[in-house]
Amino acid sequence: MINKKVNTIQEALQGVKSGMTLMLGGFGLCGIPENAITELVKLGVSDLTCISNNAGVDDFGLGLLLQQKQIKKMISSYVGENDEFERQMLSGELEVELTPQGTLAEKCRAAQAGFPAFYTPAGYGTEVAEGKETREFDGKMYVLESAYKADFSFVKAWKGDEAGNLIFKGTARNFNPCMCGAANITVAEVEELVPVGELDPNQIHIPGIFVQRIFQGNNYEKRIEQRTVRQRN
Amino acid sequence: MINKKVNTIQEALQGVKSGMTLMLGGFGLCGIPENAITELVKLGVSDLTCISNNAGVDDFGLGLLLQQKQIKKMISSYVGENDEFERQMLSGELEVELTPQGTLAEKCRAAQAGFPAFYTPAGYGTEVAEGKETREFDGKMYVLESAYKADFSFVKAWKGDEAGNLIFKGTARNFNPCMCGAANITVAEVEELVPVGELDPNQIHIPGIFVQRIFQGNNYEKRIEQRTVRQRN
Amino acid sequence: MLDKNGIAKRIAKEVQNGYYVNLGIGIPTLVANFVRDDIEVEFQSENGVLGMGPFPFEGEEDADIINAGKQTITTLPGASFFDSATSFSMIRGQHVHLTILGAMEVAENGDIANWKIPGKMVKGMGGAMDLVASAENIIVAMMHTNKHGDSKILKKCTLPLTGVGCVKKVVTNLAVLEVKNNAFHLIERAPGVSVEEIQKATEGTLVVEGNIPEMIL
Amino acid sequence: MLDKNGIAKRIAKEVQNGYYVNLGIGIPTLVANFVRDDIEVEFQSENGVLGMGPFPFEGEEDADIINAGKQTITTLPGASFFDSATSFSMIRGQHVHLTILGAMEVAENGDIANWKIPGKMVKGMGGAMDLVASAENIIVAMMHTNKHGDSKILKKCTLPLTGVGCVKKVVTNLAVLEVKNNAFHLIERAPGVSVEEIQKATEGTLVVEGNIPEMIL
Repeated sequence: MINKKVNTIQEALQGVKSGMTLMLGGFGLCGIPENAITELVKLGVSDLTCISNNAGVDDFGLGLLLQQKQIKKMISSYVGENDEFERQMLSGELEVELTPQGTLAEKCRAAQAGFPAFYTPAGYGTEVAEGKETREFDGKMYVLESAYKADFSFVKAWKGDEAGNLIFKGTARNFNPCMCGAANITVAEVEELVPVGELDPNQIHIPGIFVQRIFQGNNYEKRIEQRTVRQRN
Repeated sequence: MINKKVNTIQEALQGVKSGMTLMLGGFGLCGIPENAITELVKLGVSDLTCISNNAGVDDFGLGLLLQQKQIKKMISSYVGENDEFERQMLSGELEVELTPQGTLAEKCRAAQAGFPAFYTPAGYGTEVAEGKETREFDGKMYVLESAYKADFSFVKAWKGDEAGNLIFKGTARNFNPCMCGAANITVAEVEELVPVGELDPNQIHIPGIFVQRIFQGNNYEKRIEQRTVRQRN
Repeated sequence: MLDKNGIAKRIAKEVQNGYYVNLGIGIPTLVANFVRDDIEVEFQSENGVLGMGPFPFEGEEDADIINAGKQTITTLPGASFFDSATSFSMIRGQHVHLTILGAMEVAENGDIANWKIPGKMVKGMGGAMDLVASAENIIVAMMHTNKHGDSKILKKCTLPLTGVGCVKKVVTNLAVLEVKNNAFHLIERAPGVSVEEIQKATEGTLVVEGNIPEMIL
Repeated sequence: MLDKNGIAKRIAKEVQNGYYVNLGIGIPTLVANFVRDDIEVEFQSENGVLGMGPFPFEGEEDADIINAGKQTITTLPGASFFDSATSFSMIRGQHVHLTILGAMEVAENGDIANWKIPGKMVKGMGGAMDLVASAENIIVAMMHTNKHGDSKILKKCTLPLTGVGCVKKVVTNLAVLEVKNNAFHLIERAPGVSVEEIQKATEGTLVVEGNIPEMIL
């Protein structure tokens, strides 16, 4: 077993520098690497390019990095759940690259899987395809999209072991598995770090080979963005 | 819940006709759809194109279809574990298309995922790449490979439910998940068909949306090709 | 004339037995409330869940179980969770049978615009571009006109496109329209709405053939 | 001169702490027996397992747990199973650090041929083409000459290729060779083998610089 465990958040983020490209898992505020984001704020690294489906809210998630103006460029499919994002974007301080959600997921998966590029129908005929190669296969048009290149991936899992094996819970899975192994260094934080051998080898969502560092996360807030309930009769 | 359960093997294979292209899961004899193969022999359909990593042994797996001369063409990465295969291939009765294993898996996955084609480094500069488009990305050469098109996929899982959700065991997983949803109709046979709700939604390897028919398999032989053991001291 | 629930109710009739359905945010989400309960249907949400159920009872919300609108949800027996790449494999691979989504504009050639208004804050396309580019069967739920009374059923979209030539059917507060041969074909009228009213509210080419029935909801 | 176990033993010294390693069929499989046990290494098999252990004890074989050679195996704590597409994501994405495989021929430009002999029954390339096209670090385990004494370390491969310009290191019964700048660079001699003997058995360009040490096994 190759041990990926690190004992401190400082060790987990060692090597993160200003100007780097980071991938961050999560959909909305669900399944985001809360501990890594907190530490990125503490580190004060800036000019970051962040690849993440969303950009958090004003006071949580990636919004915390936006508040500190640590992000130079956001690559997302849906943003603007927060005012500071909107202000920075409209003022030109923040560069934003909007990518269709399925394309975003597959650009991560392509990086993980060693594919340089892929053809997808998403965005054909729209401004997303501008300047990109398009091509017809079997009478349908596709756009050529490239794999992402990132320095670090920060993902959050439910359970993990010291070998770096990960299991996710519910829809907190989302982009996290696709981002594992898609950057030079993948850092996984987990709600529960279990001893090696405890996870069923049949039930591992992400084998440890895609993860370089793993640590036991703390104080998860898991904020709910849209609390919706139904009435009991 | 959309119920995918069929009660008989005849119902499961309804619509299979001579001349069709079939995908069959398994690696060697591990994880092969034993029940479907038995029924294909009974049906006597011929001129089949079979996409499967291997071609079975003389008296088991796809070897049973070869014996009956039901296969016109094999698409595999590794074959020839059986004499009848060799005889048919050398005599020209059987057409064989050899594809690198990772390319084979991804051609299935591309069909499942709606990608028409992909670039892979495998086979560049070899006869596998002859007649195919090649292209450089970041200084490395890649070959363009197309998604497979198949009429039926036959896969074997460990557990499944009536919604078509599948869980695989050990290395019997192999090509089975990649072939689900990669054909017009995916037929899954399972060692154990459990009531809906019994499988943990977090632990499903293949969601039922990729499966059209599921049935309780019977009489699994699970033959071992290379029994290797070590001595107890 | 239909309200939002009416539109949702009419669209629910398009949902057939055995369908996997992706519902967009807004009116489409309401469709789930009106689907006949004697047919088998599963709802997919692109953030990674199949087999969505109703919203949870108060106190039973789980932050780890949400839909693409970031709302807390529940799942039904037979549900599954999966990652974003797999989710879009379902969509791109046309395993999802029906996509229902909103739009700002649709055009008679099937183009749709629903993600960007130049000059305004752009929130992004989310999964909409993947959905419209992939689905065989797309139904658009929308108001026939904007609040100024201008038609949103157009000859040509004026806003940046989400997808080209993909819309097959439009259900508005006034009518059900089929999009084919570069025209909107009027299929049904909303209760109490005349063909003339629909004609007036439609900027794109409207084909009216024979007697147009009123919807049965 | 080394036997098969000797070659495997020498290659085992190339396996470093933290390596994920894919072992081909034949001599490469033997490498696992000689890897130092004070380093952390995991073995991947392309049929879908990471963290392979030794063969099972008799009676404990499980038909559902095999390696790419179709042999029954066991797994170690921390192991995982996955599908074939994911397995080749590990390989193609260069997450596997070292690939050790056999060859019929290697050439001084790094080409390798190991899957097909024209006129003979062709069994297929299995995962070999993916492995050699993807791995950063490929070590070939082979005999220096064939049974007729002809060199298999060539200027140019004569057999159909498995991959081009990919081999970095070759360990034979006679020598350790590094492949660079269109030549085989002699790094080590097998015990009791002279530079002259290696030279004689090598058809490709052999670069001999300085004193060539004998291997320490």
